[in-house]
Amino acid sequence: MSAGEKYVAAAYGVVFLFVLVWVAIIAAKLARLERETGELAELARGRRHDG
Amino acid sequence: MSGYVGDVVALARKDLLLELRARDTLPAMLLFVVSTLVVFHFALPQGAGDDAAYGLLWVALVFTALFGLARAWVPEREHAALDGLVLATGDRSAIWLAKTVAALAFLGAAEVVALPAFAVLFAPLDAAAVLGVVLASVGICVVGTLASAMAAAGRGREVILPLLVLPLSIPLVVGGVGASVSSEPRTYVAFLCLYDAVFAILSWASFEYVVTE
Amino acid sequence: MIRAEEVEKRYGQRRALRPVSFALDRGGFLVVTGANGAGKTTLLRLLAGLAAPTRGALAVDASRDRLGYLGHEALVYGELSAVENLELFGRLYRVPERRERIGMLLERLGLWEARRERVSAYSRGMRQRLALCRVLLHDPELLVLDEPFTALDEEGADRLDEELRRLVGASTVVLATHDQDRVAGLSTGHLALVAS
Amino acid sequence: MPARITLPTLSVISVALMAAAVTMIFFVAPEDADQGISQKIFYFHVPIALTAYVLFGLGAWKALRVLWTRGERYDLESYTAIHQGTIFGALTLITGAIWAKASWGVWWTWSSNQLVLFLVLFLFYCAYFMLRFSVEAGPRRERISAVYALFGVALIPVSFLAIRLASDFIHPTVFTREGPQMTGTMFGAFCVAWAAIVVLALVMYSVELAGKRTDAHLRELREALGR
Repeated sequence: MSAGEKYVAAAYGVVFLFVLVWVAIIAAKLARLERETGELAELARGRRHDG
Repeated sequence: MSGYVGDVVALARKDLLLELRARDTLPAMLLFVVSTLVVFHFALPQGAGDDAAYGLLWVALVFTALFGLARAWVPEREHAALDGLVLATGDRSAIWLAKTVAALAFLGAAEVVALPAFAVLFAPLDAAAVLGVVLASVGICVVGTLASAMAAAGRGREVILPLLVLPLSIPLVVGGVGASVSSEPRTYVAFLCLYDAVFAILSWASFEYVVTE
Repeated sequence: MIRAEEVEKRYGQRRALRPVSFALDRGGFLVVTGANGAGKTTLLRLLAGLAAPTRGALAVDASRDRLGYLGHEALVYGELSAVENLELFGRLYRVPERRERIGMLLERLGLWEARRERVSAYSRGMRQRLALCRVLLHDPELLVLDEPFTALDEEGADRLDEELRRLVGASTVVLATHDQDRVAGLSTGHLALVAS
Repeated sequence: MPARITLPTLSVISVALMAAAVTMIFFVAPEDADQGISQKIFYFHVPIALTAYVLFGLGAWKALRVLWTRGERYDLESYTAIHQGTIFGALTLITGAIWAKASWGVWWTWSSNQLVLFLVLFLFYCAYFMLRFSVEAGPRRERISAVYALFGVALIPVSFLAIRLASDFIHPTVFTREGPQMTGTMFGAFCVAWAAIVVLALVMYSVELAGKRTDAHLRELREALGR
């Protein structure tokens, strides 16, 4: 690869990396949301059995 | 004198009276700007030239303004006087306008000392440079009082204010330095007028939202 | 005068006031009670227009310049004297014959002697009395008073009592307190808030 | 966001456009005669910058609606848009720095007005987050954030003008990046790339907004269920 090609690859790589990091953050958030909704569902289920 | 203008005058006079009583802003600003100029003498390498000195003058002015603006809403914080003003004024923008006038008066007083001191210690200032200082001072007080009110609403107000004001003051520094060093200062003066007009209208219209819910 | 339907206030996730409904006629005297944190202050700030409800409908039939609000703080300047504070607020409220009215109020609330002293030198009780002067200054038709008796000594409380009696019938009053006995003879309504 | 186009559709469009953009940039558009291969950075750098403006503008528009309607949901939308805008702003700075290195051999140059403007905006919008996190959640925060976002859109043209003026006395322009001397296919690649980035930004905006809304709903549910 020539120097110019390396820079082009770097530029596009950075964009790709940013999007990837963003996806990772969203994935972490989704995992948290899933856990929390799970807890709530558990709670609601418990309620139904009590009432 | 009645109505809106009367409110502004009464509120601004109150700020000046408070400063006259407590003297906790203006003397500090004066000392700060002079100390800064002295520090700059040692920060400038020999032969750096007048242009570098003009640049440093603007740094000194911006930080002095920040210094004063950080204290702008302190009297209102004690005993929650700002709530009292919000309840009492018909048009809340009068509160902002009065505070801007007061802040400008303090900054102006500091500059009355700073500019001659600069001219004596560093380099001469021409009319265009002084006009640039005046216009930029208006601009920084206009955005600064609003930003200071914003910062006062949150935690860590002292830390936040410079972060809010410095990016907003970059165009003012450009205009001011341009007016001081350029051989064609007219463009820069016009630009400063534009800045003042745009942000004065914006701040005037939006202040109410900053202090109410 | 006031109509509140399911008025609720939240700050982000924090609920400051549970949904509350009530109505108050002109000339009424509503006493608001509740434990600490039940939202008395929040409700009164809503009524004064210093905050807006998150949910529900709140209609207050009094223009802002005819509303007097007494908060926890005095809402005055510490480095001004009593007279200077009242002059400033009187001007903002466009009070006619300001000087006379300020003099009368200072006299009635026992601050005449100290009128030229800075508020920062006042005791808490004196500050509270000055705050009352500020509230009464523009002859409001709706008074919103948050714990007006706290910080007042016996004499101050008696004077406040006097002022309240003067107001009954003429103005509408909403008063938050944890000491209902003090205002037993005055109130026409009672609202008990429940902590969330 | 138009209600008829759902998020999955939008995502598919985004992927397709991105693939088309990359294909056009690297296989269809010819290499620039002067700058050679490094000119290819332009096809992403400039659309990302333009998209950042769009996002800041969107944030300000939503901010205006916060002030008009007191809508909590507009606050969330304004915040998300500005968050995205800041991410794209950071990307503009990084890709710009790489381009500067590739074509001029330095990582940063004050003579590139666009880069300097983005540095100013980046600082300004970072302060937005500092401000936002320092104020307690509630209508006061919504309004203060909204006013600050509105200051942002005023600052963009004013700063742009200021930086143009500053380049006259601070640095005489040494480097020039010639405007679009683009052939047909180059221009086509640029347009497709821009479309791809805008749609990508919209997808990211929607996903993030959906996440934030779900978060809020969840907390409400939890409170309703009594913890």
